[in-house]
Amino acid sequence: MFTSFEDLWVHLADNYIVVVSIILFGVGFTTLLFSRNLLKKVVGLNIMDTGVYLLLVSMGFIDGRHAPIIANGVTDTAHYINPIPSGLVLTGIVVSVSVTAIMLSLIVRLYEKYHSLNLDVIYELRNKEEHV
Amino acid sequence: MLREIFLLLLLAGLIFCAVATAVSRRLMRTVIIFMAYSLIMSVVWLLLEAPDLSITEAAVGAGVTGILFYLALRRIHQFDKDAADKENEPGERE
Amino acid sequence: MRKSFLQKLSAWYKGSYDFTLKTADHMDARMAHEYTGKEHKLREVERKELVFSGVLYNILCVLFCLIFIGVLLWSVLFLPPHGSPDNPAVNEVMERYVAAGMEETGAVNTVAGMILDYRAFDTLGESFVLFTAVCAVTILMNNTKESAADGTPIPMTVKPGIVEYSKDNIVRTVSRFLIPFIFVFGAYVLLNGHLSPGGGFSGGAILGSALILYAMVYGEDRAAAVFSERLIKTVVLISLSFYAIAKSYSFFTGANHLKSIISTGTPGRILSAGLILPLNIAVGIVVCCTMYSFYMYFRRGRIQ
Amino acid sequence: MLRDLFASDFIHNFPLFAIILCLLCAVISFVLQGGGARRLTYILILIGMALNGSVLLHNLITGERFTYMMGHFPAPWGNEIAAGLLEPAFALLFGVVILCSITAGKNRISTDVRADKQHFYYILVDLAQVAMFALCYTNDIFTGYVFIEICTLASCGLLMIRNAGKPLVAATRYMIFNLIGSGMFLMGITMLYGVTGHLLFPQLQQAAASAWNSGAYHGIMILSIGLTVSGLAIKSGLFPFHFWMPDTYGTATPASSAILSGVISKGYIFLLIKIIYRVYGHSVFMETGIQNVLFLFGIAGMIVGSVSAIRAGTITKMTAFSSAAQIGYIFMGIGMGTREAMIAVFFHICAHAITKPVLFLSGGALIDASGGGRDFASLRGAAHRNPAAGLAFLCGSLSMIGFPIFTGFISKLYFALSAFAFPHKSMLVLLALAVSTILNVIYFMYVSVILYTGRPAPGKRVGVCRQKAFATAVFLLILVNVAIGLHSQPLTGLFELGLDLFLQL
Repeated sequence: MFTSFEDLWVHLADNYIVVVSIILFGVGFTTLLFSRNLLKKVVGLNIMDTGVYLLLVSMGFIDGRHAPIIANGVTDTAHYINPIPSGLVLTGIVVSVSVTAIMLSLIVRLYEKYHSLNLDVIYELRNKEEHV
Repeated sequence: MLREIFLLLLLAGLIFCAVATAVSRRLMRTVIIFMAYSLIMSVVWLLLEAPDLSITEAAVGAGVTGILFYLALRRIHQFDKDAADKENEPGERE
Repeated sequence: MRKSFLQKLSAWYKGSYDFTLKTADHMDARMAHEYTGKEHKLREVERKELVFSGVLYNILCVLFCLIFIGVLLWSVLFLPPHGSPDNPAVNEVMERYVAAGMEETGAVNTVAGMILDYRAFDTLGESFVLFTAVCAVTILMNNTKESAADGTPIPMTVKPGIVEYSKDNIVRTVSRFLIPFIFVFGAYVLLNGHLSPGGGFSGGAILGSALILYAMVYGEDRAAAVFSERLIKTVVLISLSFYAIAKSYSFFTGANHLKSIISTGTPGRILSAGLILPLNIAVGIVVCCTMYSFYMYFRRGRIQ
Repeated sequence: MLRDLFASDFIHNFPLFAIILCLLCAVISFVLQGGGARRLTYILILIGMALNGSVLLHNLITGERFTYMMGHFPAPWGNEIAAGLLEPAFALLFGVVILCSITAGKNRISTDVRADKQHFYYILVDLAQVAMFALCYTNDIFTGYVFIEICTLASCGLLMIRNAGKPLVAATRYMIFNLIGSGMFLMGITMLYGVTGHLLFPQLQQAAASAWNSGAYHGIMILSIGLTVSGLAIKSGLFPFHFWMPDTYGTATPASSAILSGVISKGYIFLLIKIIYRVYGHSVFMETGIQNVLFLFGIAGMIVGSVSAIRAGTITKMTAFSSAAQIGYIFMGIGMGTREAMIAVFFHICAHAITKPVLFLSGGALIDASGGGRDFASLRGAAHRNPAAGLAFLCGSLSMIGFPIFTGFISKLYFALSAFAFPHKSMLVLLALAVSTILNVIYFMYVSVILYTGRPAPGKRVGVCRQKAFATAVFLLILVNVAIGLHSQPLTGLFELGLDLFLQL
C-alpha cells in the first residue's frame, strides 16, 4: 500500500491522464445534476461521456507503441497498442451524438411550449396547466 | 518528452474548458467553449495513438454536435423574436 | 362537529367522502363533487413538498456527488498503471487482433477489422442506435403536416429575420470552392476505412457536414429539391437492410462453420478486407443521411 | 417425430433470426404507413414468439444451454449469444406482453399519436423488442451496453410520441436519469475491462475471479460492481431513484406505459441478474456485501413506493408508484441472493410483467370512459360506465395484492418461503412483505371500491363490443395470469432448471 504521502503523489503524477478523465467525469456529472438550465445539462452529459471514454482509451494505451495500423507487414504485437478500447469508444462517440440530438430536440420543443429552459419553471407551468 | 508536455497542456485546456462551460452564464458562450472542448479532445485522441477516434471526434463531436447546439440556440432565440414581434405590433401579424 | 370514524367509513363506502384529498374535517358537509376548493388545497400541499424536496434534493445531491467523485479519485491508486505493457488488458485477445488480424479480416487498420468483423454485432447495434435517434428527432421536430386547430398549416418556423447565409457572398464563394473538396475528402476517409484511420462513422459525418454546408450556402430549398425526404428514407432503408442482411450472412456462416464466399483479398489493396468496404459504405451513407436530416429538422422542421 | 424436430441443432440459429428479423422490420416500417407498420409489427411479434418458443423447447429437450458464435471467431475474440432456459422463457414472456399491450392500446394509440407519425410508434416497438431479445441473449457486456442505449432511446421515443406537452417534460426527466444510469454503467464496464481485459462473460468471470482472489484489485472490483449495479438500478427505478416514474408512466399513452413498466424495466433487471451471476459470480458478489445494500433499498422501495401510491392523487400516478414498489420486491429478492429467493424473483418478474400492463391499459380505458378525468372524484362509478375495463382493473389489482388464484399470490408465497431459508434476516423480510401487502390492499381496494360505488356520472355506457381488441388482449393477459396462478408447478420447475443451467456457465 502507499506508505508515505510522497508515494501517493508520484503514483498520481504517473497516471495523470486517469486523474484528468475522472475530473472530467466529475465536472460533467455535477453540471448534469446541478445546472438548472437544460442546455447546460446536455453539455454536462457530453463532458461526462468524454471523461469515461478518455479513461477507457487510456487503459488501452501502452507507452512507446504506435496506433494499430499494420505498417509494412510488421505484425509483432510489441509494436502496437491495444485496439479494443478505441473500437469501443468509436461506438460510444456515436451513441453520445444520437443522445445529444434527441435531448436537443426535446429542449427545442419544450421551449416552444413553455418558453423556458429552467426545469423548475417548466414543472410549475406544467402543474398550473395540469390543474386549470 | 515533448509529447508529455504537449499532452499535459491539452489536458489542462480540457479541464479549463469543462469548468468554463459549467460556470459561464451566456448559452452561446457555453456552446462555443464546448466546440473548442471537443476540438482539443480530438487532438488528445491523436496523442493517445487512437487516430480513428480523432477523425470521428473531429467530424462528429466538434462538427455535427456543435452545429446541433448552435441550431437549437438559434431556434430558441427565434421563438423569443416571435414573442417580441407579437407584443409590439399584434395588429400587423394576421 | 367532527365526524366519527364510523360516519366517515360509511360515507366513504357510499362513495361520497374522499380521504386522500387531505381536506380539513369540516369539509364533509358538502358532497365531494364540488371540487374547486379541494383543487387549490391539493396544489398547496404539493408546492410545499416541492420546495422541501428541492432543498433536500440539493443537499443530498451535493453529498452524493462529493462522495462519488472522491471514491473514483481514490480508485485511481488501485487502477492498473497507465501505459505499462503488462497490464491485465494486454492479453491473448489483443494479441490475436493485432497479430492475426490482418490475414483473418484482411484489414490493415486493426480497429476497423475489429469493429466490422470480430465484434460486428456491436456495430450493427450501433447503427441502429443512430436509426432510433433519427426516428425520435423526426417524431419531435417534423411539423410538415402539423396544422393549427382551425386547419391552417403552421408557417415554416424559419422567419426571414434569420441571417441568410446564401445572401452573404463571401461565405458563398468560399464554400462554392470548398464543398467539392470536402466531398472528396469524405469519400476518401470512407473508402479507406480498412487501410487508414477513418471508416464508416467518420467518413459519413464528413459527407454529412458537406451536405449541411451545401444546404446552408445554397439555401435549404435548393438542397431540399436535390435531397427529398423520400430519397433519404429509401437510401436509409436500403443501406441499413443491406448492412443487417450482409452481417447476418456472415454470422450464420460463422456460427455453422460454413465456408463463406467472401474472401479477404490481399491486404493493402482497396478492394480487400472482404465485407468491410461495403459495410463501411453502408454505415457511411446512414450516418450522412442522419446528420443531414438532423440539420434540416433543426433548421426548418422538415426535409422538403 | 416432434421430439427430434425440436432437438435438431438448426434451432441454435433462431435467436439470431429473431434479432435480425426485428431489425429488418423496424427498418422496413420506416417507409410504410401507420396501418402497414402495425400489421408488420404483429406478424413480427408472433414470429418472434414462435422462434423463442422453439428455442425454449429445444433446450428443454436437450437439457443444456448452447452458445452461438456471432461471426467466424470463437468466444474471447468474436461476439457471442447464449441461450439456456431462462433467456428464451423471458424473451417469450416479453413478446406476449408487448403483443397484448399494443393490441389493447390500439385505439388510444391512433387518437394520441398524430396521423403522420403512427408508423414511428411501431418502429419504436420493434426496436424495444430487439433490445429486449438482445439483453436476454447477449453473452458480451459491451453488446449489453449498446442495446441498453437502443432500449433507452426507444423507450424515450415511446414516451414523447404522445401529442401533448406533459409527455415532453416527462421524457426529458426520464432521459436525464437514464443517461446518468448508463454513464455509471459504462464507467463500471471500463473499470472491469481495465482490471480483467475481457468482455465476453465466460472469460470475464474467470478473469474477474482471479483478479478478486489476487487481492491487488479488490477496491476496483467492488467499485465496478457498485457502479454497474447502481447504473442498472437507476434505470429500472429502484427506491431512491424512482421519482421519475409517476411522471413517465402517468403521462404516456397506456400502451407505452404498459410496455415501459412491464417489459423494459424487466429487461434491465434481467441483464443485472446475468451480470451478477455470470460475470462477477455469485460468491464474489456475496463477498462484496453490495447485496445487503440492494436488500435494504428493495425493502425501502416496497414501503415508500406503496406509501406514495396511497398519497397519489390520480389513478395513473398510483399505478406508477405501485410499479416502484414491485421493483422494490424484485431487488429485495436479488439482495437475498439465496436460490429460493432467485426463483421468487423470476416469478415476480413474470407476475409483474403480466399484471402491470392490465392495470395501465384498463386505467386508460376507465379514464376515457369518465371524460378524461384522472383523479378519483371523477372516476367514481367508472366501472359501471366501462364494465370490461372495470373488471380488468379489479383482476389486476387482486393479482398485485396477492389474491390466491392470481400469480401475485404465488410470487409472494415464494418470497415468504425463501425468507425462512434466509438465516438471520427472515423476520425483516416477512415484516416488509406483510407491511407492503397491507399498503397494497389499502390503495388498490380503495380504488376498486371507488370504481364500483357511487352514482355513475351521466357518461354513456361503453359496451364490450365497441372495444373488442382491448377486451381480447386484456383478458388474454388475465387468463395467463390465472393459469399460472392456479398451476404454477411447471413454471417453478422451469425456473429451477433454468437457474441450474444459468449457474453452470
